[in-house]
Amino acid sequence: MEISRHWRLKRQRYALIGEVCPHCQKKIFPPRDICPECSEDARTLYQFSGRGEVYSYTTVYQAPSGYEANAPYTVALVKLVEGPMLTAQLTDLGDEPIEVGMPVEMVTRKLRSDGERGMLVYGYKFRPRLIEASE
Amino acid sequence: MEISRHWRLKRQRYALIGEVCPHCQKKIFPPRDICPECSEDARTLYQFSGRGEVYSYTTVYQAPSGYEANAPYTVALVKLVEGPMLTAQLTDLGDEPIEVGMPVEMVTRKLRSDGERGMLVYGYKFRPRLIEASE
Amino acid sequence: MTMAQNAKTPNDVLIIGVGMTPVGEHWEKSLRELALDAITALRTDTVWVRPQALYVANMLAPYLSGQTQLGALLADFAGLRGIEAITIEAAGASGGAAARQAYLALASGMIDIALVVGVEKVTERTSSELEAALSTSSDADHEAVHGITPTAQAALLMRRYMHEYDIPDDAFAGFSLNAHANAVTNPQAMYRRAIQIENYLNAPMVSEPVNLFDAAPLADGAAALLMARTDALPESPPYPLVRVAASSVISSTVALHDRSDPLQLESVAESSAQAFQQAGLTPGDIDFFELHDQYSIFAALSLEAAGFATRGEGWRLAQDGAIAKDAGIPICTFGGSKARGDTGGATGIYQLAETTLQLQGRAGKNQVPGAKIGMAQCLGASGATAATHILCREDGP
Amino acid sequence: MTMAQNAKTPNDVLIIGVGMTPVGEHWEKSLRELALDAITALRTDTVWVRPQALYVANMLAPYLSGQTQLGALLADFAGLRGIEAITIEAAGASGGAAARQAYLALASGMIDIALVVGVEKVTERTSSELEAALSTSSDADHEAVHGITPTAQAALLMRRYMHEYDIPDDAFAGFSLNAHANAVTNPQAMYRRAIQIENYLNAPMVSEPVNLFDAAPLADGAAALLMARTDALPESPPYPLVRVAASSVISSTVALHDRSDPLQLESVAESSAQAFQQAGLTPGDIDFFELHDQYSIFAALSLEAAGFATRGEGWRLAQDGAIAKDAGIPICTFGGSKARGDTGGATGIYQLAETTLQLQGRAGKNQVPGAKIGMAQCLGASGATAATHILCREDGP
Ligand SMILES: [Zn+2]
Ligand SMILES: [Zn+2]
Repeated sequence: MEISRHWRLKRQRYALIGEVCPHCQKKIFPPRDICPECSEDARTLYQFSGRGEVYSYTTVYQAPSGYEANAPYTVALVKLVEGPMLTAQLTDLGDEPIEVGMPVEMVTRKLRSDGERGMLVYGYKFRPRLIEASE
Repeated sequence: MEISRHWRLKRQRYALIGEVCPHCQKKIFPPRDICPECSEDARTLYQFSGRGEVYSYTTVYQAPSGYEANAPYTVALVKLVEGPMLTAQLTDLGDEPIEVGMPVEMVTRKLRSDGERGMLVYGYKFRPRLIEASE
Repeated sequence: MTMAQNAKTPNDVLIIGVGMTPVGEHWEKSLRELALDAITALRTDTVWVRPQALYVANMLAPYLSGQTQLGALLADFAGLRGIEAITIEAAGASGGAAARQAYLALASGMIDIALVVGVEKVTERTSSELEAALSTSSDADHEAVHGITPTAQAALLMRRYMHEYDIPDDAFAGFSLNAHANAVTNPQAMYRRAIQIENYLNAPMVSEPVNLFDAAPLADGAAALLMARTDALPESPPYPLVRVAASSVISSTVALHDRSDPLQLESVAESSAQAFQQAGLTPGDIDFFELHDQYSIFAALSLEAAGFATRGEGWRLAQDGAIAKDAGIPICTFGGSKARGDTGGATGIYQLAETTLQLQGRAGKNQVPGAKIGMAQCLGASGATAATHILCREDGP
Repeated sequence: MTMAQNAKTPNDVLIIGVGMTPVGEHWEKSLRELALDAITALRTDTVWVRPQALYVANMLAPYLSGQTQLGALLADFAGLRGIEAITIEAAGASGGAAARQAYLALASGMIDIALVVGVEKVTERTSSELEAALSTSSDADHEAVHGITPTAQAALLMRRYMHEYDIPDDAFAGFSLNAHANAVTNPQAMYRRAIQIENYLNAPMVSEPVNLFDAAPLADGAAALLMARTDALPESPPYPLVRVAASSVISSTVALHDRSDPLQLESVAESSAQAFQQAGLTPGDIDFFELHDQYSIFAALSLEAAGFATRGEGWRLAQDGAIAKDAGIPICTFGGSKARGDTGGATGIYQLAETTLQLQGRAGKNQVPGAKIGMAQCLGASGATAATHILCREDGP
């Protein structure tokens, strides 16, 4: 049971809200309070677009407790178009093979059921994205 | 799930088998491999009688996970007649008040159910003992 | 005042700044945010120099938060990516043990400036999960498996103490009254209200004979120290220099039942004796003593084992008022674990921060008059570990 | 040989004895018994002197065994009740970090003899519980919550590496072949059989592109070092003296995604550079390198970041045979984590024990000919921490 923990992280997990450093303009995700680039305070909220590409990916067969029911599942490092990278599962994959560089976009899904009382934790996953002409 | 752990401790937990130091004759429980008295090797098995007296006791109301179902329960430091002290629950208490110095004897009971799959862990508890004339 | 006037030897180890978060239920803060708050408070407290090493004191994060490697995590989060960073664990003595590691590193000459952060986040979980986490500091195979908790262990000791010395029922009340009285003026304290003897006598039992006021509330908190060697000080800090005159960590048995005399805290006795020897001092030289009053019984046993009272007489110092902040041997001058709140492995850092404030004359209404020499001591699980430090004001005796 | 002939300076820090248990599934042994076995092996290996301090390296006991305060627990169980004793945690780098603390304590002059024990007990639990325990070394809030495991993280790095450098599918095979070849004659090793390239190529995937032979098996084990300062040596040990010429711990980000270039292990680069500088050496001076090959990709990345290969070329040292024990830069000379077995937080102590045996000329069939200078390096969680030591034979160059 970690209700307050997941509640605290809700904004970033549901809406991909991070920060932008007012000093060096670096976009920051996951949010942290000190800019990793210039070490100044960075608490200005920033809404990420949710679009990015696969930096790398793999499949988890031997899952940790709490995740066994989903195994096997695909995890990835996703590089957001705004710059930062994050760790997330890939979902809605269909039959296409995944590739490094593949465009993806954020969706909200169940991450795990937490603890004995089965609290559900939701958050971001990423799915393949069609590249639009406008990009 | 800690099957091997509880299996390793079975002999001491079920039968109160400890050690006697071959160098200084100290009786040792729980068993350990180096005598705490003289720091020599001490691996000679020794069967404790299971009799002792209450050195101190109290009641646990706010139990750790895995023990909530038993709360409140009484725990004690029990000084065995052979010398060593151990930590155990008191059981079969009836209506008599517990007192420091009260004679007790070992019985085997369920200690806890372990983990999600509900493995049961058995071991020693102590109950009030009538003092026999021969003692 | 300049450094040169104060420095005793070129390689004295100093505490040059402190930072603390309020102790309490910080639902809105994560472990790393609490730690950062303490570091931020520290940075505004003193001249800030980027430390070469970070020593993190923590006991419960692996179990309660599923987080290890706090050294790297907190260094990075605090904008100190790339420094040396590790975690030190010795249960409730983690804070003192981490300060000891910083002290040794500075004394070696290999590290010039060290940051020590104690942090504990306990409100993530249910109370039964928390009890299970706390019980990891006892012997898992021979104590915790029997459903024993730290509170129950304190109760076992307290009942035996009352039995052996045949003392009155309110013998321990003075510890709680003193702690709560001192916490009233401590802005970081969890319980800032005084209690009366009636409150103590009518308090519900949590594990007989330990009542609600004999047990410290466990809560979230973080505290930080900046430590430096005299010869490596970049500039004079804004406050009087505080020197580490002694540093000692000593272990005993983890299981209570493995001690031939559970009412004698051997780790406290040996660690205190070692500290007095290092500093060339005796208990009579100590102006105040930040001891670990997680349970009242430990205050009494610590006073006895450390040499401030004879055996079986520790409780009298509380009843006689000798522990008040203007009396013979003030203890828990900011409220101690009982009223400031107990922060597990971070406790020792709160104690050292408070000791530093006293010696710098910055304790405000909590000031011990004329404090020049203070002692801080934290315990891991019923005294399985004792970490003792003696701090001296540099312009002192 | 006498001490005086060998000692370079009076306060050199030495490793004067080692002890190891076999790595494997020790169903019949508890955590404390494993640690005692390593200490007992150490006591029969060298002149035994009661240490003043015990530094325990451990990562998983709080989570997997419900046991904290290992310092006091193991000191007492080993017959050393009452000494200074703490636990050091930096995930997979715990062992190197604990040796570093012993080094600093000895260098400070406050401690004369230190015992360092690495111990890990992983076979108590199911494999999913073990994966969850291992994942505590990643960022709990931003990595572990997504179901990532250390194996998956290694796979993410390995796939990216293969993508960026466009290397053959068997590029990493040489690391596994070398480790298994070396383990054949190591009595402590878990897998004492050589493998062929066909075994590697046909191995099942555990997390593509990491196959079974790219991943080290996690197992139970304990290892111990006795360390002393030259001026505090009570008598000459029976073997050539081994001096700690450099000791460095450096952190980086815990989360892989927080690194601007995940294929550059910054902690390894900085820790290695610091170690070379302390010892006044360059990579060319190192006779062998006990790196942390928990996954093949880390062997390649470590060789690159430490300066033994240029970027993207680390795998070639394996393919060219340069890592064999009689070649240019021998690595994992006793089998490494891959074939000796990975013991989590104890890994760094196994590495330092093996390095010591090499420098004392006691490596038997695993001997690196003429080894005078060895480097040992362990990593916490994908390089969030790197702990590096350089050891020299005292009668060496
Ligand atoms: Zn910035
Ligand atoms: Zn004996």
